[in-house]
Amino acid sequence: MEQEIALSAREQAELPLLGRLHEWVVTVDHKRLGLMYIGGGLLFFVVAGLQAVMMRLQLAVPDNHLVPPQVFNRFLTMHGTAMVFLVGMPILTGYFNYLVPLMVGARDLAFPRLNSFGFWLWFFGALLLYFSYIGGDGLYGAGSAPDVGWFAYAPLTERAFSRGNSTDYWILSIFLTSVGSTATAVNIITTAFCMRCRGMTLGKMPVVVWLAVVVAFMMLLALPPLSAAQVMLLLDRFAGAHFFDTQAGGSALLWQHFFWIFGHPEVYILVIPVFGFASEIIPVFSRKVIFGYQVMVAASIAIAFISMGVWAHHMFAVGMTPAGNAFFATSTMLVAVPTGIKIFNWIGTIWGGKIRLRVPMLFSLAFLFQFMIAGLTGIMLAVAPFDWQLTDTYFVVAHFHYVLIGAIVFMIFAASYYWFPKATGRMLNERLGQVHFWLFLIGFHLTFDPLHFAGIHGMPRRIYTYQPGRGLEGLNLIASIGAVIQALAVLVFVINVVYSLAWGEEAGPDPWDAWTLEWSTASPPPEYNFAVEPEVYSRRPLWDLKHPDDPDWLYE
Amino acid sequence: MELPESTPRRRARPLRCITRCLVVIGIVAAATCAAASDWGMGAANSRLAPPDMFNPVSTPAYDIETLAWFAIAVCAGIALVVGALLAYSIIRFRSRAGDEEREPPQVYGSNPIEFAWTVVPLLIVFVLILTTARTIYTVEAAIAPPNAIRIRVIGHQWWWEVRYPGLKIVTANEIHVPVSDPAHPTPTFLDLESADVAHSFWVPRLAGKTDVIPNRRNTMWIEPRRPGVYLGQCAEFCGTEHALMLLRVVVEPRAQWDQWVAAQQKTAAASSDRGRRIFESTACVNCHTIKGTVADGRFGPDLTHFMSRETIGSGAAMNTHDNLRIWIKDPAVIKPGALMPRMNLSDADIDAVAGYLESLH
Amino acid sequence: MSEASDQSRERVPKTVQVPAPTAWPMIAALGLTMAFAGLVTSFVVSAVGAVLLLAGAVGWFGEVFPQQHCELAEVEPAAAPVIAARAAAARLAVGEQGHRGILPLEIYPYSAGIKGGIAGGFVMAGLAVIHGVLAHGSPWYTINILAATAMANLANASTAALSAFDPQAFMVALVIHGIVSLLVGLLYGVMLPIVPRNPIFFGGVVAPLLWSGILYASLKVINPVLDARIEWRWFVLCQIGFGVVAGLVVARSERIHTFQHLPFAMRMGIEAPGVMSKRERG
Amino acid sequence: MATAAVSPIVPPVHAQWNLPRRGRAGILALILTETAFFSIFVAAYVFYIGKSLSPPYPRDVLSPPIVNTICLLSSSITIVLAVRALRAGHTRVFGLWWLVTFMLGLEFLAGTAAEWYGLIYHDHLTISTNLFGTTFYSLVGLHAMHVTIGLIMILVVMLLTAGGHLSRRYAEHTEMLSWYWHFVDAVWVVVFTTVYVIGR
Repeated sequence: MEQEIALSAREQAELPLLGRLHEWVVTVDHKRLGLMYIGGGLLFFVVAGLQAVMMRLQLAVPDNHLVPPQVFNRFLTMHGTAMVFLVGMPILTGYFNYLVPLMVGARDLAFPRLNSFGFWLWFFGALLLYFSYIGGDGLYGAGSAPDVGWFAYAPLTERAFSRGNSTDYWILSIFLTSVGSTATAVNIITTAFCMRCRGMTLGKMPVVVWLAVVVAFMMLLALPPLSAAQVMLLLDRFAGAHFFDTQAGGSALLWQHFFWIFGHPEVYILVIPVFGFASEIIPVFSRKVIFGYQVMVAASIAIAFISMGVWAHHMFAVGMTPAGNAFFATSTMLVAVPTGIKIFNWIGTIWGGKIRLRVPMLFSLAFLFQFMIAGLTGIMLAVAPFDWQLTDTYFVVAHFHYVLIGAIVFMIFAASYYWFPKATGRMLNERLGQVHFWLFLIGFHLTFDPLHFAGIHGMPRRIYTYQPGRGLEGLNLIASIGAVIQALAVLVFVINVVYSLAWGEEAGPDPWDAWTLEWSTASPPPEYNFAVEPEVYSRRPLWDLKHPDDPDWLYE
Repeated sequence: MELPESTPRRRARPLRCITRCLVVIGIVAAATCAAASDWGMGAANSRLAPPDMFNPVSTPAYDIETLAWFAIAVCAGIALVVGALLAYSIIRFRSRAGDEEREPPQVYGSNPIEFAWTVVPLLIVFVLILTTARTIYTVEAAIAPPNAIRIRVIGHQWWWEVRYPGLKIVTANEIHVPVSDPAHPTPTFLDLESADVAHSFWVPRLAGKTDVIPNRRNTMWIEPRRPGVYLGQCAEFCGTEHALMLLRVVVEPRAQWDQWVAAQQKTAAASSDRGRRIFESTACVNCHTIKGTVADGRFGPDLTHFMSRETIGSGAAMNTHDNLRIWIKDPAVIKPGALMPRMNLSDADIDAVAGYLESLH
Repeated sequence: MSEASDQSRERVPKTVQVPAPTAWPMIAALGLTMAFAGLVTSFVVSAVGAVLLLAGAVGWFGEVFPQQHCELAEVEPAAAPVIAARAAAARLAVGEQGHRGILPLEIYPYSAGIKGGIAGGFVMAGLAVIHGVLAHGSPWYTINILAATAMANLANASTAALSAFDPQAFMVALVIHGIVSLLVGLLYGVMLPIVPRNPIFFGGVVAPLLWSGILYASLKVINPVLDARIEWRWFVLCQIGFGVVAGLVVARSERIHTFQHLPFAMRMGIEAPGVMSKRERG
Repeated sequence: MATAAVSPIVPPVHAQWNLPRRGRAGILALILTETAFFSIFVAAYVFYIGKSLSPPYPRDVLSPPIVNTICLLSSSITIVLAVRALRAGHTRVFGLWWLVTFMLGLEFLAGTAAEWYGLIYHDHLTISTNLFGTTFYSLVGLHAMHVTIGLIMILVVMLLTAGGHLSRRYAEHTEMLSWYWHFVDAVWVVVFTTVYVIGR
């Protein structure tokens, strides 16, 4: 690295609005890009969340005419696609962007410009997806947004059944965001392996960084199958190829295999990062070191490995051979073992601690309960014959929302309350946070607990209406009320963020009395992160500094 | 939309907000309910038991239910133990006054206990795997006895074509099968095919679901032990009207089923009234078949014995005169997005066609 | 405060190099998106996108070649020093000096659990086969019944069929018995030291009875064939046979130190820079 | 002897601290993800072998492109020689070997173009003819696209060399480019085996 121009950019605060905007657009700083990822993700979280609320309102009563079927199908597709690719992935990669260099004591990611490229590719791809609402030839007055479901099963996506460009928007925008995510993954791996500060061996990396590496590897291996399948589908639709064209001998199942080879690891790409957050937040608020660091990391790697070999458990009903079904049932149930280890180790961390019940910890504890339930309903779904009944019903919907909201969104909120002071220098308001937590908890359970039973009572997923007299009315009404309460809770969160940005309590560099490197620098951290490259001797460098008489490195 | 987001002014007070939401939801629900009609299906469904997988009447569904309860019991046991442990440790180790000065002991881990909580789940999972594998084979590898009933079910966008190859019967959306006496089992084996996109055949009280995939033939079997009408529907997203691709299985005593078979094998009454002429001279014949007439289309349901079915539009509406008229006039009123086009017939013609269809017993 | 960080405070520079901001990656991304979006809109969009992509790529290349484009950021006054909110840390009283809470200090080696599992497994299998011979005159009877846990085609088999040798059933039973024996043996190996008194009584009687009780409640689902034909006295006897033998083997093996207070890398025998502590021991 | 709470304990000094180079880790990660991408296309090709509903079939129209293969594989050797020369500081030798690499790659592309021309105009096989056409053109085309990208990058380096901008300190960068080129060659070995050996 050699300098060319010495240009100080300390006068940002005085810059006019346009100038400040320009600063953000041209930035290559990992912290700003991370915040842009998170902010963008939250924006789409609100949009896709409102689409979910609309769907719940439509399903509140049987035979409802609030949302026509065509519009409903677009909602369900856009909600699913956006929540995975425009909300989950960017928010979590945003956190990694922000945290990984700070936690390994580096000044930036390994490839800052590639990072900027990845972000903008994601951002423009995301815009392209929602542009479909106004861009295409509008049928039924609702644009031509994709309406084939987020896993877009062939041959519904072929030209013969999906005319116009709606499916093309889905392919192109998701392809672009995947390329962006791949760029981020390359960056994270390189940073973690090549930019660690002195003394930080692989065995001393914070759990978050370890899991970021695991997730990055999963992205490198799991996103290409989706991209490749999308290229094939694009060739089918534009060049007349026959990959998934059943009329020319193509296979509908091949798409399902390719999609789920991506799709199942994707779930873990979304959930492993929040394991990392939990492994950071729970120790700090229990005032104890993480229980069984090596086992935690090893279990995550095991989950990542096994998750690559379980994809066909989404396909138990497609008529696989008994041997195939038995194999995928087995591999799926094996995931429960490392997952169980993680939950037990978190309990081991809490055990004997002194738990401070601040908002991040509240969300983390709710996460523990909900993730356990989600894991157990997951085992039920892995029991292939049971899955023949449960798959494609609201039981599955409830199960994966327990993972996606009960675990991931709860932990994203926990992480937001935890790292907000680091990123902004101000604390989020504790009382609003409590209101947010309890509202969200109540709303979440009102929505998704009854939906398990709706599935058992024969309610398939992705239906825009249902007939009265089938025992579904009460369950759906409760679920819809819960959805509105969740929306309200998110509103409280947004208010909290806006309020705290302006009037929040000053945080100082280390408000939680925590132990990883990011808390040793100012809040918000300066552009260069650390004036002097730090040097560490244990997994908890700040513990060593705080307790010089009893440092960690004696024991690790 | 009247979403409640815009209301809170000062601070979000949970209780007031919740009540406001309830009011808004109530208004929306009431408004939409008033406009909605269920085409008589609500009353018809209420007479039947809901399609509940834990209320099985057929052999594979029984097998699945047994295993399901086992899985639920195991999971509930784990949930209780782990949940109690978690709750206990949260309460027991919460921070108390005076705790602020000292850090608790730092425990790094314990190999034996971590080992133990690896092995115990492994054992549980192993037992579950064994029972799962056995049930998979019991259900999936069953061999059809020679006296089994054979049915071909073909999924279409958004209805079911049903063919009895041995009996030369073609019908739609309502499958008739004989009840199976455990002493002399007469199971029904279904070959599942698709004419367009992927669907999934699911009647929860009879068996688990099996996907209906184009360019592929899947099989499944049922062995109903009790007569009755069992509700099902398409379970794989298949386009606009996926929600209204409903299905009924009518399980009858053997004698009654034999009568039904005999009636279905006849050709339609050869009436030559005005309705039939209109039917035969419009595009109807391109998609529908009525045996004994020029109509031999395959895109839509076979109408030869139209009046033997309880519902129209694949279970979207009861087969009543009023509903039938509305359907012929514009199917989209009942089933928006249905592939049957609006025929633009005059009211008199609609009456005549409805009358003709109602003569097809 | 450590010596190293004392030194570093003196080394605080006035400025730090950071990568210079640039819009080229953004322009390249916009170009790529537009190039794709042209497929669903108009050829013109693709053309503009391709031009932007090219411009972005060239501009980006200029940022890193021949040298990376950097700028200098002024170092702000140092942030507040790191201080602990809680000065003292409680310690566990047990263990050797400086030990900080990795329990227990002594365990049976894992190999003891494996050995116990194997020994117990043989005894249990022997008892079961004896039962088969005594009750039905065939050593294969109990083996086939165990295999019926996973094999659907044995569900309605007659006693004669169950008494005959079936290679597939034999393999299945072997796998089931082997895996369960090893896992339970391993569990004994780690759990028995935790049991307060008389590990043999716990491992040989309490645990098998507990296990039999659970099976009694769930056997109809786990193995209906066994459930229909079970003789509980023999069944419990087999379980206790396993428990006593496995427990004895485990309890007779020597306890070893866990060495968990040593660094992980040292325990693994890996040399890694920065891991080895210079702490003198003794 | 570590008696706690008495005296501050001096942490060990880190003797040396060597981490892998960024470029290497980055290019390896890129190769990993590209491998996953290609393996899906190969899987689709293998899945559809013998499933075409109509002619032409591979055994009738395909012949192994031996010359092409030799050219591409030998370009892997020449690029190694080039990088080695640059490491030693022989910029001219580097330029020569680099040019040879480029020409060999170009020959491969030309050969593929000729093969496709024959298939399209002589055998009337296009991407929409049957499943063989679909999978053949997409797999081989995907590889050819990667060759093209590699050639463009090689060309850029060649132009920089011609302009005299390249020196020893960029040996690392050219080596990274050579790793990518090796990867493209390795993929060709797999594609060749799948398409011309197994699939014929």
